[in-house]
Amino acid sequence: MSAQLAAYSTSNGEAFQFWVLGTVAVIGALCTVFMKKAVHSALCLAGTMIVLAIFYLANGAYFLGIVQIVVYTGAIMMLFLFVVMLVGVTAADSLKETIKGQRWLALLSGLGFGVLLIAGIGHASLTEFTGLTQANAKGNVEGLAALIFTKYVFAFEITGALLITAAVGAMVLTHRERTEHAPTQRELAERRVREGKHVPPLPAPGVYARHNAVDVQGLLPDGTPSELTVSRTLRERGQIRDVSAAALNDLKALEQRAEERLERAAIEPPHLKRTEEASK
Amino acid sequence: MSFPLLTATAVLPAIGAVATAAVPAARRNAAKALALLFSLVTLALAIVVLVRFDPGGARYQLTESHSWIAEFGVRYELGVDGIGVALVALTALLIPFVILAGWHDADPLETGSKRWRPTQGFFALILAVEAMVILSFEATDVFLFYIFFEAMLIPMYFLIGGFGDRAHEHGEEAASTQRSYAAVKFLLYNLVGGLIMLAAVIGLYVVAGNFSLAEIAQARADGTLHMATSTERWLFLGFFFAFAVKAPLWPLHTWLPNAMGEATAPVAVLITAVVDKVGTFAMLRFCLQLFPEASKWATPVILVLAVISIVYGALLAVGQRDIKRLVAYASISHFGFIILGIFAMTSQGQSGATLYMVNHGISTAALMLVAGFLISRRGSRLIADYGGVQKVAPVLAGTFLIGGLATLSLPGLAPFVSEFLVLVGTFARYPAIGIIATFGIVLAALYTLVLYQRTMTGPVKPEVSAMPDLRARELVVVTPLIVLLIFLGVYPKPVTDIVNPAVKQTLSDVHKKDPKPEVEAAK
Amino acid sequence: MNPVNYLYLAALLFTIGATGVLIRRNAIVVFMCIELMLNACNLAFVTFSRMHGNLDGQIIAFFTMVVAAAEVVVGLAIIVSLFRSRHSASVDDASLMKL
Amino acid sequence: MENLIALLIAAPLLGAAVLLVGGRRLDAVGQWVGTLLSTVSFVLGLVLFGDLLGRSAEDRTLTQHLFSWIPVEGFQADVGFRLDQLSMTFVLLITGVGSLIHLYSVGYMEHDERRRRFFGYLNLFLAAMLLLVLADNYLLLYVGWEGVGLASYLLIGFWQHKPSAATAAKKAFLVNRVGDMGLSIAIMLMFTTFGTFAFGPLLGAEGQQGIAGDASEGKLTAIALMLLLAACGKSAQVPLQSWLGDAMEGPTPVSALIHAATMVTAGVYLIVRSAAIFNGAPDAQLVVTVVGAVTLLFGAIVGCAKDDIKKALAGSTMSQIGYMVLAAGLGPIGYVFAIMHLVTHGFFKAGLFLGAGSVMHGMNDEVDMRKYGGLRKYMPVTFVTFGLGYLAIIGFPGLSGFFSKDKIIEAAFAKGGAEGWILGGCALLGAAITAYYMTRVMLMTFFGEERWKNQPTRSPEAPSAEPAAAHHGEHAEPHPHESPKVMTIPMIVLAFGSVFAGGFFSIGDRFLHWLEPVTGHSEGDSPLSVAAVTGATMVCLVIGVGIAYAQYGRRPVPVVAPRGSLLTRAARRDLLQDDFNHVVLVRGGEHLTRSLVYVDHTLVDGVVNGTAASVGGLSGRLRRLQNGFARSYAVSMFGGAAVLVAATLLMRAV
Repeated sequence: MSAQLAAYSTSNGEAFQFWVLGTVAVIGALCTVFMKKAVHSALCLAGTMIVLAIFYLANGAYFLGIVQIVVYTGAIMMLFLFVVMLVGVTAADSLKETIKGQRWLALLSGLGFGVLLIAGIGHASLTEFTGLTQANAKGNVEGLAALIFTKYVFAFEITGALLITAAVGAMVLTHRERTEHAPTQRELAERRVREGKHVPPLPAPGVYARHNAVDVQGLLPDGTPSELTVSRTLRERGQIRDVSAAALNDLKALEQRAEERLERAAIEPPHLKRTEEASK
Repeated sequence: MSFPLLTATAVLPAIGAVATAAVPAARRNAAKALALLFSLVTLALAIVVLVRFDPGGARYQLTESHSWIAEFGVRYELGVDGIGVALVALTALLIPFVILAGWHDADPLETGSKRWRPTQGFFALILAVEAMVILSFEATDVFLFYIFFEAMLIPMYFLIGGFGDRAHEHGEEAASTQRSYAAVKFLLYNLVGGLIMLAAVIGLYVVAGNFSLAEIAQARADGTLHMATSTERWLFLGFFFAFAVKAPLWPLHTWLPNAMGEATAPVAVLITAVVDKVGTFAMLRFCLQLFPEASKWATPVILVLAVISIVYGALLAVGQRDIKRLVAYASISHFGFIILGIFAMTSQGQSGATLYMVNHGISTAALMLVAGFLISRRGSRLIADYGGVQKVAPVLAGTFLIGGLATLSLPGLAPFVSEFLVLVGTFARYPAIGIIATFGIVLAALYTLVLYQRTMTGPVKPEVSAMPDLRARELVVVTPLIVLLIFLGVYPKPVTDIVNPAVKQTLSDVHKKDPKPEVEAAK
Repeated sequence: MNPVNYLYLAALLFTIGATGVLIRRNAIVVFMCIELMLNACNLAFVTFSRMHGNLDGQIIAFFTMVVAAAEVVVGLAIIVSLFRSRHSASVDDASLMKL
Repeated sequence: MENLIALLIAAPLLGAAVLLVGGRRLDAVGQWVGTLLSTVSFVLGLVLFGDLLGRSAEDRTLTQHLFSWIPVEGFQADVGFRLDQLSMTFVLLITGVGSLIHLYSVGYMEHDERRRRFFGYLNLFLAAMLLLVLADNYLLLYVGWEGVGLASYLLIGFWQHKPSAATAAKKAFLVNRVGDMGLSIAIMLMFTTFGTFAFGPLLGAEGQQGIAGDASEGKLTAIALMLLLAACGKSAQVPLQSWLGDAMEGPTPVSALIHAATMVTAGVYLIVRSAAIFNGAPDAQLVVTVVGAVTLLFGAIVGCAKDDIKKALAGSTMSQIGYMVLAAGLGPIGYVFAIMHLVTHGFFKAGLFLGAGSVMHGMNDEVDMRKYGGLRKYMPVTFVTFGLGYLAIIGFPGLSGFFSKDKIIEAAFAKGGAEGWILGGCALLGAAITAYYMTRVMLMTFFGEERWKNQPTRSPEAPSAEPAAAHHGEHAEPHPHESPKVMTIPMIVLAFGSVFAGGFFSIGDRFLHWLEPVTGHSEGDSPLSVAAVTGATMVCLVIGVGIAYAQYGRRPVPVVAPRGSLLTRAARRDLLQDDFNHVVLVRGGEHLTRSLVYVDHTLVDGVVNGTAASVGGLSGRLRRLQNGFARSYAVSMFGGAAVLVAATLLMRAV
């Protein structure tokens, strides 16, 4: 009994480390899933990976631990972040489910799967436990190298080929040959004239200079916001802030104060009602 | 290693198919001529096979054997026994007539209709069918047989669906929809059968460990290969189902009338006279040899089904309004006879059945092709649209009558011999069934004569008044068939001499003896 | 402590990742979840290699990483081009598999 | 000498082949080729006959084995011929009468453009008939049997443009086919019982006894009854007689050849030939006699009512054949007389038919006797020959019929016991009725006032079928005339036959001695003396003639048939037998086939299509699951993985 325990037990330090970092890892994973913004997810994932790297080290996989940090956390996650920046925060970020019952099914199957998996592990009789002490005797990296370049050499080569292919593939996928040179300002202006609409440049965003952000639409004289005033990208991402309502309320408040001061009944400008309705 | 004669008989039409298909679209007649040439050369080869075949000799002759898929013991094994060689000859014999009769069936439609009909394809497909059928008659390796048994569906499908009969009471469109329906039905029925058979084939391999018919049959005979009763029965049913669909046996027959009705007459002949024979042939060769006990176990049911087919088919033939469907149902009735003969398990019955396959091939070909000529003249398949043809086209009517008389197996014409043998063979062991089956001959007379009377006799209908008589090409098609019918009716000995030994073998496989007569003749 | 716990952790992470794949619509996040699953597997591998006292497990984990890297490269490229073509990174938008 | 036998058949067969394949270039000479070849066959027959006479009574059996036809294990059918006294008799009758009828047809069919084919068919018929009587085994006989059926089909339906003719032909073939079924079953029974169906071993030959007797009586009875069924089909015996009347649609020579002289006698031949089998099955014999007696009366009654001269003669044919079958059923007592009556009947019935044809020929193909009358002075030869035939058939003393029919009646009584009395009574009654209706025919046709005067014999809506009418003025008042020589000569010859044959045969029992070796013969013990029977017959004869004269000779015959008694009306409709067939068989059959077609389409086919449809519908519903969202697919995938894990765990657990 005790022998068996010995066979299983590891140092308490590791135990402590496991329970703390393990919690962190799980939280990180959960955040990855449930964070609204992709950037946050990416960061949480990075955190989890670092924790995992530590676990690798703890498990005597020194090489992997380092690789994990360098490659994953360092390279892959950054790649992710780049793409996130490239794509930007999209409408897809919202956690609102669109497919009926998808979420419940997902959670259900996820839960069931997890339970089953854990049950399976518990059920499995994993009695043997031989540390890596003599496997890592000549050093972990050497051991790996010895294996990679003898036993797994072909797999190694193939993965190398795979990587190259992947790189080329990525290039092919993303690269776009520019057939004509980028239109100069002059050409753009001429085209505008030729098309005839919006001969003047598009109206600038922001109203009354209250907002200096580019994602705020300008208001038309009747108070309705104009799409044209924000850049196309933002429009497509649906990241436009509609301030027309706020602006109108400010206006109302202003007039309120004005009439309080002048003690005379406010003459409802006819257009206001409409705009209020519009702003509702 | 002698010259692979059997392979040649199959490869030649295959090459012909490719060559025909390769002919440029413009050179239509060249393609036709090429196809005809190839089919004729194949016929010549088949005759050589027939001559080389020694009835008294070994069971399987002209054998060839090469390893094919060594892992599963699949071998490329060919060989013919008396039954096989007869049917190979029949196939090789009929194809030239089919091609000749279908000479214009695949010509482009009149300018006006959009559809273009690939003539080359038509003839290439026919040759392809010939190749596969011949191979399935020659294959002595179960797996090999299965492959061709299934593969022949593909060209048949296109022949039915792609080149079907354009004559339809509700016009072109209805015809095309009917056609595709028929083609799909044909394909589905036979595929289902085929799949079930595939399962049985695999099962057989699991049990026997190889696919060689000869070896397995041998092992079964001398008891070295023992099968559990249930296993044998299941395997038997698997095989039999496929063959019963192909044959077709009631109640699996409904694809045949559609297919034969919608296909052009030559293709219909191809279906009923050539392709379907593979089914009955396979019953005789595979079911009985591989699973003798199960065959005996299933015999009563099969006989009943066969008798139902006979009577049922004949009755439905009487009720048809459509010439080709009528012939189709008649064929169903005849296949009932064939199956009856096979499973009566008497030498008369089985020789008769084999003979029946040959004769039915010829007689149906004669009747159906003439019917096709008739239909092509009037552009309608409805019996009601004809009348008094005999007066305008006596030769056509005469040949039609002879074909019909052959169908009702008039003595003196080939089918009589086989039909009577089947009946006697059945009667010897199952008198009741034999007698019921005998009603078939009355019904046969009924539907044939009704058909003849409604189409050929009576006052001349105005639509047919200008109908031309048989043309030279058509005569060339019909005359040999009729001559053959008469010859085999008067002197069937050559065929029976070839067939009998094989039948004897088969009977010994199933351990059956002919019943002895009560009173021994004072010889 | 019993190192089997590592396996439990791995299982947990894997499940979370899988669920994430199913729940999130943003292709990039989905991708991250996949990475998470891969990492969970790696953890399991590493733990196994420790248990059995040989390095094969680590080797496999190593290869997994490489493959994952390759996959990420291609996957992200796909996402980018997808975004370019339809101005969205939602996996649901690519629902052309419908009949 | 044996080798000539094959030639007997070959000659007409050759003729048929040549004429049918030959094409138009033979149109001119066709009829003569046909006639010549049948005559050749007749001459050969005579030669062989002479040869037989030259031999002793025992070895008067010639056999010729051509080749093995269908050899399969125990089943050995050969093409071989057997010529003994019985076959010889038939050969002479067939070829002789046949040739005469060929000759007659040359004149009768003169104006038919399809004459060549007609003679081809006639030759085919002769060939088949000869094959039937010469075959040395039942299977080959079956070939001839069906061949005769085919030929009769072609001949009856010769005027195919007439729907009635086509229908009649079909009917004849079908009814015969039913009989053939009996024959084929009989052959099967023989094969299973004896292992052979050749005459030699079965019925005995060259003195040694056949094995037919060795089988159990039950088997023999079965075989015999099946043979009887066959005989009923061919010989138009009740219940398969219905085709004979309609068969009169054919040209008159055909009626003469097929329905009087030869074909219908095939049944009798079959029974007599199978004597060895019938002798072993008394029950079957009884059935045979009953069938014969019934038909005898049936035909006679029908014959009384018909106004169509050919139909009337057809009725008489039936009843005469009835006599023969009756005789054949009596066993050794009657075989010889059956054949004898058959031969004499061949003569006078052929003569009568040809006479009738000649009358029609002269009367614009009018067949209704009520529109004849007083023709004796217009066509004397026809009158005389017909009259002689008439006297012969009613059994006028001294003429053929007298001898042959009386012998049968005696034999019937000689059967002994109650059966004997009943059968004999029937035979006598039949004799009386025969006398009645034949006299009726005679009177209506040749005597009385000329009812055909000043009235068109053809209504426009029933245009003439007979080509002869084409050149005679259509719908015009007929002007009767004697037929050309080529037609009258055969009639005269036949008349001679019908006068003297009987006497020639009976004096010194020539015929008996001639046939005895084949059929065997035994004198029954008749309760009545020969004289008594003859006397009774005479009385019946006189009564019959008397009544007929009273009805048709004294009083004028109404041109339009009176409504008549119930029996008469029934008899006009062949005693409702056709109606029965129509209602039960035809209608029933139609309904059966229709419903079966429906069943096949809805049930058998419906099941299949139904499954297909249901599968389609199911897949249509399942299709909804495919919403195209990768994630939902992923869910299912993940769930599947979960299930797999669960499964493995369970597997491990148990």
